[in-house]
Amino acid sequence: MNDTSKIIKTISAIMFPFVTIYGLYVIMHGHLTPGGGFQGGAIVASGCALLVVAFGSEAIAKKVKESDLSILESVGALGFISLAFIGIATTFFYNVLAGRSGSLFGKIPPFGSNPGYLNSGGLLPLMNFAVGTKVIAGLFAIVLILAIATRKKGGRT
Amino acid sequence: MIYNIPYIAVMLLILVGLYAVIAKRNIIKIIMGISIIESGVNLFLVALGYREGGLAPIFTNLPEKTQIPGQLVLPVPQALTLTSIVIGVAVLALMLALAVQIYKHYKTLDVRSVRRLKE
Amino acid sequence: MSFDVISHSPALLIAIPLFGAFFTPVISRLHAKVRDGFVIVVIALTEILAIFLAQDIYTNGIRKYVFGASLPSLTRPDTISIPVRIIFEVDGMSIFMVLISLTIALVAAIYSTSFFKKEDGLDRYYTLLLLLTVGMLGMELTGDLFNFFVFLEITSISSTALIAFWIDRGESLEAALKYIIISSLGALFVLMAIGFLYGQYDALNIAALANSIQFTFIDKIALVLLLAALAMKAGIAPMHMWLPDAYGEAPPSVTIAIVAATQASLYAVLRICFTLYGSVIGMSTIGWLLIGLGLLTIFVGVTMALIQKSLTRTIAYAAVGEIGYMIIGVGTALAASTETFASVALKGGIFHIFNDVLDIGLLFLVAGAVIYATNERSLENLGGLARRMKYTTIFFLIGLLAVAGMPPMNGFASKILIYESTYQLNPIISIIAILSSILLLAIFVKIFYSLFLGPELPNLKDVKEVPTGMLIAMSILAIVIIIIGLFPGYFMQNLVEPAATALSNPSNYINAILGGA
Amino acid sequence: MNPFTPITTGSGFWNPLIWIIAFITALLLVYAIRLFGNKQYKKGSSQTKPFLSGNVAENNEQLHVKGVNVYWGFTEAFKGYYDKMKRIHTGDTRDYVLWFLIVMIGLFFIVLGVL
Repeated sequence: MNDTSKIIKTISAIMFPFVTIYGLYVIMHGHLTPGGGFQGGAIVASGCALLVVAFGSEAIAKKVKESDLSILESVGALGFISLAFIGIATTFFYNVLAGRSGSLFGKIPPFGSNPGYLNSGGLLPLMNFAVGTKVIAGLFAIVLILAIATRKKGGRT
Repeated sequence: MIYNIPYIAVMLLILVGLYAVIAKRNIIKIIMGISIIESGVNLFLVALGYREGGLAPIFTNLPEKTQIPGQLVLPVPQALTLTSIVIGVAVLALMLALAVQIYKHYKTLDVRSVRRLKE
Repeated sequence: MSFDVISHSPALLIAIPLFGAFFTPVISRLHAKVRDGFVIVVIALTEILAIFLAQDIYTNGIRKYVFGASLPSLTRPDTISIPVRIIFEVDGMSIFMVLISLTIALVAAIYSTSFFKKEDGLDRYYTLLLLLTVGMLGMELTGDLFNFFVFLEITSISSTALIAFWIDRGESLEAALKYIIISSLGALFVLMAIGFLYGQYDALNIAALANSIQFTFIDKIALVLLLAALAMKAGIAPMHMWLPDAYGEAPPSVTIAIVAATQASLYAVLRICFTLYGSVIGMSTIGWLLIGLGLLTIFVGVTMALIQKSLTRTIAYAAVGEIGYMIIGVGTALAASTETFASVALKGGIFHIFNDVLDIGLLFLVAGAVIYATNERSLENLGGLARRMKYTTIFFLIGLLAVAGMPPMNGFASKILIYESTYQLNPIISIIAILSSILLLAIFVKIFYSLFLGPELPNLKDVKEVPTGMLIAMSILAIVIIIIGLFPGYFMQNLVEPAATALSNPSNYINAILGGA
Repeated sequence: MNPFTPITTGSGFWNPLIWIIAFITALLLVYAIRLFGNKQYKKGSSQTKPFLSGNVAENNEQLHVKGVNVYWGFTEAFKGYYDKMKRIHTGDTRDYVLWFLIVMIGLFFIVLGVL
């Protein structure tokens, strides 16, 4: 079934949380630094791909159902569109939260070089999270499905 | 001259990719060719966005005494490239999934055999 | 703050189907019937919105919508001289194409509800169908070149997945792979052309580009890249070969949606020739080029349709031929830009887009009904179906007469405009076009004879008429065909003429964005 | 607005209603001519049987000309053209790409050379 060595499995299991945390960091700082929902999501999904390689697609497919991933993907996309709909009273995609100090992500950052304020950007960080959810679920589903589809009978992944 | 090197690389990448698409028989290699063309186009967009002495508009890490916004570049080509990469990932995944399924039905990845539809 | 639906409707036209697309997997957990109804309601709602927007545009002129700005019509902030945000710009031509796409999407959704009974994975099917609709609408509504590229790719990705819907047929997968390879290649060249234009003029907005275009060497390269890639996506010979594969192997409900998507690519060709490069002199060469390609397309499509053995592939080749008629109409308008018959040719070409989608769509739906009832698509094994499927036979007859351009169907109304205007440019063009039309009639008479007439075949004894949902979908198209055929002048004045005027006056399009906030 | 507006084509016009009236008139005319037809024609007699070179028609299914063979003569007459077209339509993905590139290069020559 699955003949990767114990070393690979252990190292992958240790690495996975770090990869995930780094990906989430990239998603979270999307409005301040290069990166964002897609890039961070791709990092997290590559961590998931690491697990698929180390433990075999069958073992992963037992834990994670592909239909759940597609629901998660839909939730991400719906979140993104709903966030865009919030500003419809002004225009579609209008950033209602930005520039309102006191509201969530509402801080107006000072113009010029600054250390970066996570609490700014209005709807953008939320949209980054929605996109990140969609990308994690989507890319993980792609990796998982391709791994299952290309599996030889009786061989490893 | 030195600023033209990226564009020469773009030309070369696109030609290599087109060669792979036209001359190779394996479907996977054709898909790789399209990926190479896509990298060429992305490199073209990024090279377009280069301005000498320009800085990326990331406020958290600017050097002291930067003129704002005079020294910063408008990151539109970079945004275009990112969007194009995202689309490229989706297209690549779709093509590879189709290749897997085609192998199941035709028992081959040779593009000369995958032509039941002709005339 | 009052909420004005019409002023927001360009965005809502995209947002509602997109929301519906991602809500479909969630709602299909309830029941399959609920999901089907939901999809139809979403598309119908969008269509109603589009009709209201159309009325507004015909009375008040071009509508623009700036995403994320503090006002929908704020195209330029005070300090910046070029439009930087994504802008949707809707004029007569755009809304004309939007109405076509939405009508076809609605028919496809109604048809799908009863066409698929045994298959699973239908919640994804409906998601992709709605995404395909979003892609088409985006291509037609957007006023931004890069945004156009994004919607082009959305259209090709979703239609690829839909072509491969019958995943247990190797041919479907093959057609889908060919389609995605050729269309992603074309889209990459479109992106390259966008890069050229952006590098020259620092703008992505079509109006801003059209305002400052100089027609330098690089602009010519960009024009060639855009024209070649979009003509390929529109299925112009000799780059038509993906089209019969894709049309022939996709489920017929998908095929009609892809027919509409092909017309969206054709719309992009028009937009580039008339608006983006509209102020450039010397476009008559492009016009003659289009006429040549169009004649080749007509000839290849119609003659190749004659020797096909599969029902869907024959109709697909006929669709290739029909595309040629629009191209020669548009090419004549470009080649004879100052003559009086140029506007007649343009009107004929634009009118034929609508008629072609309806006619070819109806024929594909009938082909789908035959496949549904007999599970057979080869012309060799079919015959005598008129005894069992009388409504389907009538619909096929209507579609046949319309697609061959027989009076009094709608196809004749647009084809006569093309014939008469091309005759004034060069008689040979219209002679080839008329002869090909006659050959097209011969082909469909052949299909009609072999499919519906003749004795009952032993393997088709237990064929039944198709379910009501499919009949409703076909009858919608048939009724629209007959109404347009009987009152062509009415549709001409109210739908086609605003579209033709919008195309032939690029300065209106430019001024709407650049002339004041 | 009058829904019966004809389309003007520059050198003429097209009004389907006039066409329908003409069509119905022609139908009536044909029917009138038909009434003057041969009175000796009888239904059910051997006059109405299909004539097949003196053979007796037995198996209806085999007599049906299949759709593939309807225009056999036409395709046979243009055999040279159709053989060439069949050779061009290879169904090979790479040839599709090649045609795309050929058209693009041709457009390059025309547009850069002429304009």
